[in-house]
Amino acid sequence: MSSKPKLALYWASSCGGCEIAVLGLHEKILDVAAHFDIVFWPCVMDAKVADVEALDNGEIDVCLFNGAIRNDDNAHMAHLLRQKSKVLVAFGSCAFGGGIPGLANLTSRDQIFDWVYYQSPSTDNPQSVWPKPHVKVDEGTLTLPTFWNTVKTLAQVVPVDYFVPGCPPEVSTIEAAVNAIVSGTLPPPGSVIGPDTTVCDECPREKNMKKIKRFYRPQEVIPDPNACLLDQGLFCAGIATRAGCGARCPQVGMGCRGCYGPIDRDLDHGAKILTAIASAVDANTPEEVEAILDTLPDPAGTFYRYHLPHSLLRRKELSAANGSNGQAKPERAEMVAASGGRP
Amino acid sequence: MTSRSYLYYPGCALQHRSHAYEVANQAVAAELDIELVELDDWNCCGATEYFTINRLPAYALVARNLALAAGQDGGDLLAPCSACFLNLYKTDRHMKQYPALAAKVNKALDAGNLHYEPGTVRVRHLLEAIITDIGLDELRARVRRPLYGLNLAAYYGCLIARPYPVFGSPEQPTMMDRLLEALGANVVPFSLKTYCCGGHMTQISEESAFEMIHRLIKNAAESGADALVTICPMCQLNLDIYQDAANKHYETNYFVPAMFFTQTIGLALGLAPDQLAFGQEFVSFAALIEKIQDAPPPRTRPERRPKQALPMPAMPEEV
Amino acid sequence: MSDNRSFKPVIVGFLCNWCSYRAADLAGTSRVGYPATLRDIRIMCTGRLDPTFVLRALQRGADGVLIMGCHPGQCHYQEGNYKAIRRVALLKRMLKQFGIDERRVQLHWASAAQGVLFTETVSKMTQELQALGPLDWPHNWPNEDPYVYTLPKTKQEAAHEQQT
Amino acid sequence: MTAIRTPTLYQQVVDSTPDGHRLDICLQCGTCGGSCPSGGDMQHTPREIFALLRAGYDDEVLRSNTPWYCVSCYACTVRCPQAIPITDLMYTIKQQAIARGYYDQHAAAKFSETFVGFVEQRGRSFEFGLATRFHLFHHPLQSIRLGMVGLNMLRHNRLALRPKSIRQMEQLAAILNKAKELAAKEMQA
Amino acid sequence: MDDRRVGVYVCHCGHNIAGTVDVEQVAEWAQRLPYVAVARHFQFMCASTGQELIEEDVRELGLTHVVVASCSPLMHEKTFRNACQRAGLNPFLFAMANIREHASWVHPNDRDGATAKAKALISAAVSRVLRQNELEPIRVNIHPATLIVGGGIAGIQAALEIADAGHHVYLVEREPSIGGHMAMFDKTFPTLDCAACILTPKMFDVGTHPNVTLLTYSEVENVEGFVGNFQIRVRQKARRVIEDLCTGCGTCWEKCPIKVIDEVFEAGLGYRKAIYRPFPQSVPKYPVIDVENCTYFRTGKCRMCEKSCPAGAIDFDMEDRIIEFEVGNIILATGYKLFDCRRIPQYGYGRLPNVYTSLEFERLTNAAGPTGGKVTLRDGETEPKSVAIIHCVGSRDRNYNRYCSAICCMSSLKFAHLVKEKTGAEVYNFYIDMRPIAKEYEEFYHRILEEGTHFIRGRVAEITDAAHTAEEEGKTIVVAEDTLLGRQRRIPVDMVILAAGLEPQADAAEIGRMFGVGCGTAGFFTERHPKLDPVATMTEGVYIAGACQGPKDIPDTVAQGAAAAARVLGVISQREVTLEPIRASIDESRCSGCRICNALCPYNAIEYLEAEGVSRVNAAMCKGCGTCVAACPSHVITGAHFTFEQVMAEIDGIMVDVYSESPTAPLAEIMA
Repeated sequence: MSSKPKLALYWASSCGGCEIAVLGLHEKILDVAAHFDIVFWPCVMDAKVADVEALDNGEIDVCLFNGAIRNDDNAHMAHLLRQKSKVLVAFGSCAFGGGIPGLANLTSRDQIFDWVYYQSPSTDNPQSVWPKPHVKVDEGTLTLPTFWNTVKTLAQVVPVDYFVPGCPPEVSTIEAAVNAIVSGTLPPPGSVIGPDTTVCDECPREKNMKKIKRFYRPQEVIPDPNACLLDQGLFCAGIATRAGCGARCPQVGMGCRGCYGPIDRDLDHGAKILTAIASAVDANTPEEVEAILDTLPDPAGTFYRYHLPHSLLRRKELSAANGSNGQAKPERAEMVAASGGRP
Repeated sequence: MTSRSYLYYPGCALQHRSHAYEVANQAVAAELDIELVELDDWNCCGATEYFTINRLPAYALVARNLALAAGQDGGDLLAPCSACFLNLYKTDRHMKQYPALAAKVNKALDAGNLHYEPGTVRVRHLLEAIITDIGLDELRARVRRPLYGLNLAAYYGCLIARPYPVFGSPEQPTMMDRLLEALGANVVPFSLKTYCCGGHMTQISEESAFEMIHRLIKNAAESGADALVTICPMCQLNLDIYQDAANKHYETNYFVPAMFFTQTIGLALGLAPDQLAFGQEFVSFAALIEKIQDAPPPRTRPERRPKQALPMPAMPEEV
Repeated sequence: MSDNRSFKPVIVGFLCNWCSYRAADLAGTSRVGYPATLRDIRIMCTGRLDPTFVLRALQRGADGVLIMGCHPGQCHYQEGNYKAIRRVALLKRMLKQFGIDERRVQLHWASAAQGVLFTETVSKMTQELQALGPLDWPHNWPNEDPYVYTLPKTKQEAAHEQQT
Repeated sequence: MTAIRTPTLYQQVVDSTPDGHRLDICLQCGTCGGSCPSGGDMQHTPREIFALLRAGYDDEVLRSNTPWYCVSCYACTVRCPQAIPITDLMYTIKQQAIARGYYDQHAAAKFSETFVGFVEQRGRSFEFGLATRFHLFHHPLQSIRLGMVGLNMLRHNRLALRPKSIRQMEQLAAILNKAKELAAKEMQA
Repeated sequence: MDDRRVGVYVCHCGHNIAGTVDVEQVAEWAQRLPYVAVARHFQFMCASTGQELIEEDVRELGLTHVVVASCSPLMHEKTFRNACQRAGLNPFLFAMANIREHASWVHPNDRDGATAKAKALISAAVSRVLRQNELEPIRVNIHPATLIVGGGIAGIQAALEIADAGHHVYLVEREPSIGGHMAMFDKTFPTLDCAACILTPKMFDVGTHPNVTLLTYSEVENVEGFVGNFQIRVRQKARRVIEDLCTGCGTCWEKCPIKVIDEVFEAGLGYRKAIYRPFPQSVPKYPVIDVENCTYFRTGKCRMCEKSCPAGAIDFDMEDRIIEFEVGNIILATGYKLFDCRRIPQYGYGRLPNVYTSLEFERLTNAAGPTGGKVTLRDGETEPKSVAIIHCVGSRDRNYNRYCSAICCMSSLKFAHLVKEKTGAEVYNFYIDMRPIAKEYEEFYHRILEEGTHFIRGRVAEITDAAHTAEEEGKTIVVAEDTLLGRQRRIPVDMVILAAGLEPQADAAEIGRMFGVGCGTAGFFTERHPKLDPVATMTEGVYIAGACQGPKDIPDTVAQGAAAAARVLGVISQREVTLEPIRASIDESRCSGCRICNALCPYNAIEYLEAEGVSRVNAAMCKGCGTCVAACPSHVITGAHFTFEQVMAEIDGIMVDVYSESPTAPLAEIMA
């Protein structure tokens, strides 16, 4: 048997870009291949879950896990790979913070199903099909993984050793992570791989005093190529977002989307973006403030674009109790049960 | 100038008692390319009387008009009578200020299948609309017969100046002063501009009423006014119809006609006296028309203050 | 909306040191009572209010958060309360998207002399929260995982099983 | 031992006037009394009425001619240094006087009532009817002199002998009836 | 190994707390909180026995942190911090839970609620204190010079006190001469000293004092720095008269052909020339050229002053001078502005000629004034036979100013006396309430009563020229309700004096911003504490004195001037100043230079270091409000004593019973 350390990569609820990003290492991927024994990488090579299940506990040295936890299958793989891996890495924004799939936490499963299976203009569903975890057919029972009401991050399901941020992680970030693993110079467990400064630190744009009189959407203005985008009223999450990407988006005139997530002491990425952005609003009366804020639609979606499940509140209020008469909320068990069929 | 159109609430007084006001309003409006569209099936505003008897029905009475106006596509609703103006304005404002009241008023309106959302209708006085929307410059340009030589006292009365300061100062407004100046008249300083005309006191205590009426005509006459210009049918009524009685009561002999401001405008715009319903007044306007001169009176040098006189404080121009 | 008087909401308060904390003190020294629903935290200025604090309080189960400072124009640090106006305005917009009724996070002013206004504010907010009912945010994420994971057998276990 | 206290007149007046509670902060400075154009003829100045009201001299307040001499010119209201809605309070006191039967003593109340009667019947006021009915009933002597004024008005085409009515009289009546019903309920509560 | 040990002390405050809060139960409960080594309840924690209890426990049980649950920290935080310090514990390792003002006193009928709240507040304090750090007070050196803004009596008094004590003073005055409002007055109540007689010696002293740099016709343009070290920039407007040459002889203004209404010193009632000295006793004695009205500056011709000046002191080309200096302390004594009586049209000021303001009357009756002290009507010659004096003009009125202007009762009494004395006229004082509240004031009131002045209790409704009766013809009629009679009264008089209220200077808010001083609702500068710290402000090193802090008369103004000076002298004598260490600081190594914080600081304490691309907080300028801390998106600004971790821990602590069934679980989690 090979004495090389064993590496696994897995793709849960995500777009798969992270896996492509690993390939972005180009020729260095050969070093990876040379250094590791890749035991499991469903996207690239054939492997069965049963093979993983058959491994000893902790037999995989490093597992790079990307994607959020959206359903039972994601959760199952998270647990399985946790059990089999010495080091479990939440790889990319989805595993780290919930990512774009995490924005679904601003709705509920039923709303999503309703839109996808009934309401969306491109849907043609004459039989009113609605996904169910178990369907009896003549041949037996078909099962589907249960779709959760709430998207979770990897760390909310299993203990995670390291976090590699990015959507996807930059090649340099992946290199840094791989090098650390290879050289055995990993930071203390629980760390995020990356510098503990924000994107502004890497951004070459000239920053000034921030006094925002209105916000602009990217399509509304041609930004000054040298000045800070936020100074120009263009939303940029770079102020509160971990560096490491080389300020790629701001460099090409697009405000940072926040994919590298919060820095170390930050418990809530969106709240930090919010407080900084609100501070820069140049108005002192509620009316003026509201008028300026009107030009910044969808604050929750904007501030938590990649890290909603990782935030303090994690999701939208689930029951109708809030704002109504304080009736008891449905028990969690009921909600799980309700996932089976259309209400 | 483009023509304008307003919803118009004449009020009961203009139907008979102060019909001259109505005639003049319509004549001047036509001359100024303004259309005054009478609010269909309006009812009385209750004057100052209904609020005395029962507050809620009084609001409901007024609110019916507002609801009708809202239904008849009214953004602005013009009232030429100060009492009507105030009742309409106050009801709208109170309904907005006190949602509980609005709810009750709407409950009442509901019985007549009506509803009024406070703030929908903008209640305005005819004078304010003419000055703001037409503007003094435009008006000046349209004057065909400047009122040179005529000394006028601008009399605002109370309800237009108070309690809502839509006319600037509640004590010393100048809006109409500047209007009359624009018509070529000389506006005399008149201390009792916003003093009460006595309202319904003629019906309740003649003594009190005559005292108030007498103060006004005395002060106007002593200020050198040839006529008082009013914007409220009640003021005109008291000053005109009861002038004789007040004179008798105080054994005086004042003769100060009280014109409606639209009659004054009409005169300057070159309309004929009968187009402005002259002749309905008790204290005749006839002498006034005679007094109008063809050229502005020569400017008199302000009296030289004695050398030892102390300077007066500068008064800021009121906007 | 039904009032639920028996429900005692928990309000986390952030009071500025110079005005509203003193107003709360004044309410005390002048013995003006109010419901024991507010648990207050003193900060030097409402400008210190990090929105994360509000989220933390909600996350920890608060039914509402009350932020109080000096009246606009009277901030002891000149303009800290203006910053609070901006941040709370944006925070409320965001919380709305989270489905949180805007009455649950309120920003008010009270000068050091307005002890009564302070108590009225707390009482009014308490009533509003009673009408709204509990928020109980922690219920939104049960700690246990909905998926019940059973450990698969390892190779050794499988081998062992086979042997026996 | 608790006795159910009926609200004092002060409380009722203040409660049923928009912003009426400002009366609590009256300084008794007399600006209202000084500003009143008919103040000289009042039995009590407005300031005194408020002081009496506060002190519980309800009978004296309701008996006074003061509110009935209010011409509602709002001079007091805009000048009041405490921004008390004095004119509106006067309206409320008048209503209370009527409601409590201090009614016939004031011609002004009758005048208002006559006026309102016409409005309620026809939706518009009607001067000729008002003047004749009011004066014949209440001021038979004065009406002779005023009759001259009336004749003069007729001559100047300023008096109509026949009243006008609005078209949708039933609608107005329904609204007013409902409002009265609500107002009565308010009074009870 | 974590050896943090917290001591919790629950105070009974006699019955004040224990009567409502179950203190025994609370202490017992607190004992079970993590890290709590001891929890006690005690009768009076602030008593010396209570304090000794803490000290003993710190020494014997090795406490590392202390929590006292008692009254408001504004009451006794310092007491317990000192107790900690005596026991050898850094005072900032102490926290307080306010269970009296915020619990027992406000929930007297809810024992359970008050007790639960006390627990929550104590848990919050324990949770927070565990995160607190040792802090050292900040010490700064004091520059011995002082800036005084405003050369009225308050500024003059303060300047002399400090200068006499041997320290340098910069006295900045906007007008060409110092003296302020007091220089305009005739007599001063209640002693009726001549204002000029008591003021001019002081003005002279200030003008010649070796320790005073007098900067008249000057305004402060910029202030930077912090207590002990302020950098000041002053713009001295060009007098266009060379001070070194001018002898103040007066030939220039005698020859000047342009007469201008003097709106400042003569209150609009007299005239001055285009080159002028405000009044004969002006300090300094030099005139200034009023460029707006000077013929030379308007047309390029005239030069009469230049031609006539025997000293050749006129310099038309003189330019504004910028003067920069450093001071350690600042006193604002910017005074007041008179209420503009034209805002009350029913009082007729500006419309009716014989209605005067109080300041106009001061000039009218002043021997150096436009009539040489003769009290006349506006025609300048007729002596009034009857005068009405109206109190509370623009004061005690929600339409204008709600506050009482404090001086009007007394100055109105003074006017009554002066009118009587000079003209023998009938005097009517219209008042709402008489407030002669200081020493000898009531006696003065009695004196005026004895002189036969009529007092009418009633606020004046209107002042009019519309006569009703023959008696009123040609008079100015004052209409009021005589509230003691319940009658409307119309008093026809020849002259009316409006005792106008005092208002903040028009630019008070702007000045306040420049010096870091807030303004209250009325617009006057806000003191640090209305009772216990009346001349200090929220900005260390900046003091206020006189009417800029609120309406006050001359005795109070002088007292405040001296008080402010004493405070400044106290600071100077300490040579260095200790500041509360509640300050923000930036970890520059992690600052990303986003500059979000830069525009937020009201004290400009944050500077951006261009080269390093990071921001830095100047600790001495920082007041510790925490606005930047809350804004910093990369968590690199720490607000000492109110750090992110401390406040978050406080929140977790305060929610201890809500978040978990077990009270210790979440604490253990956050404190790990």
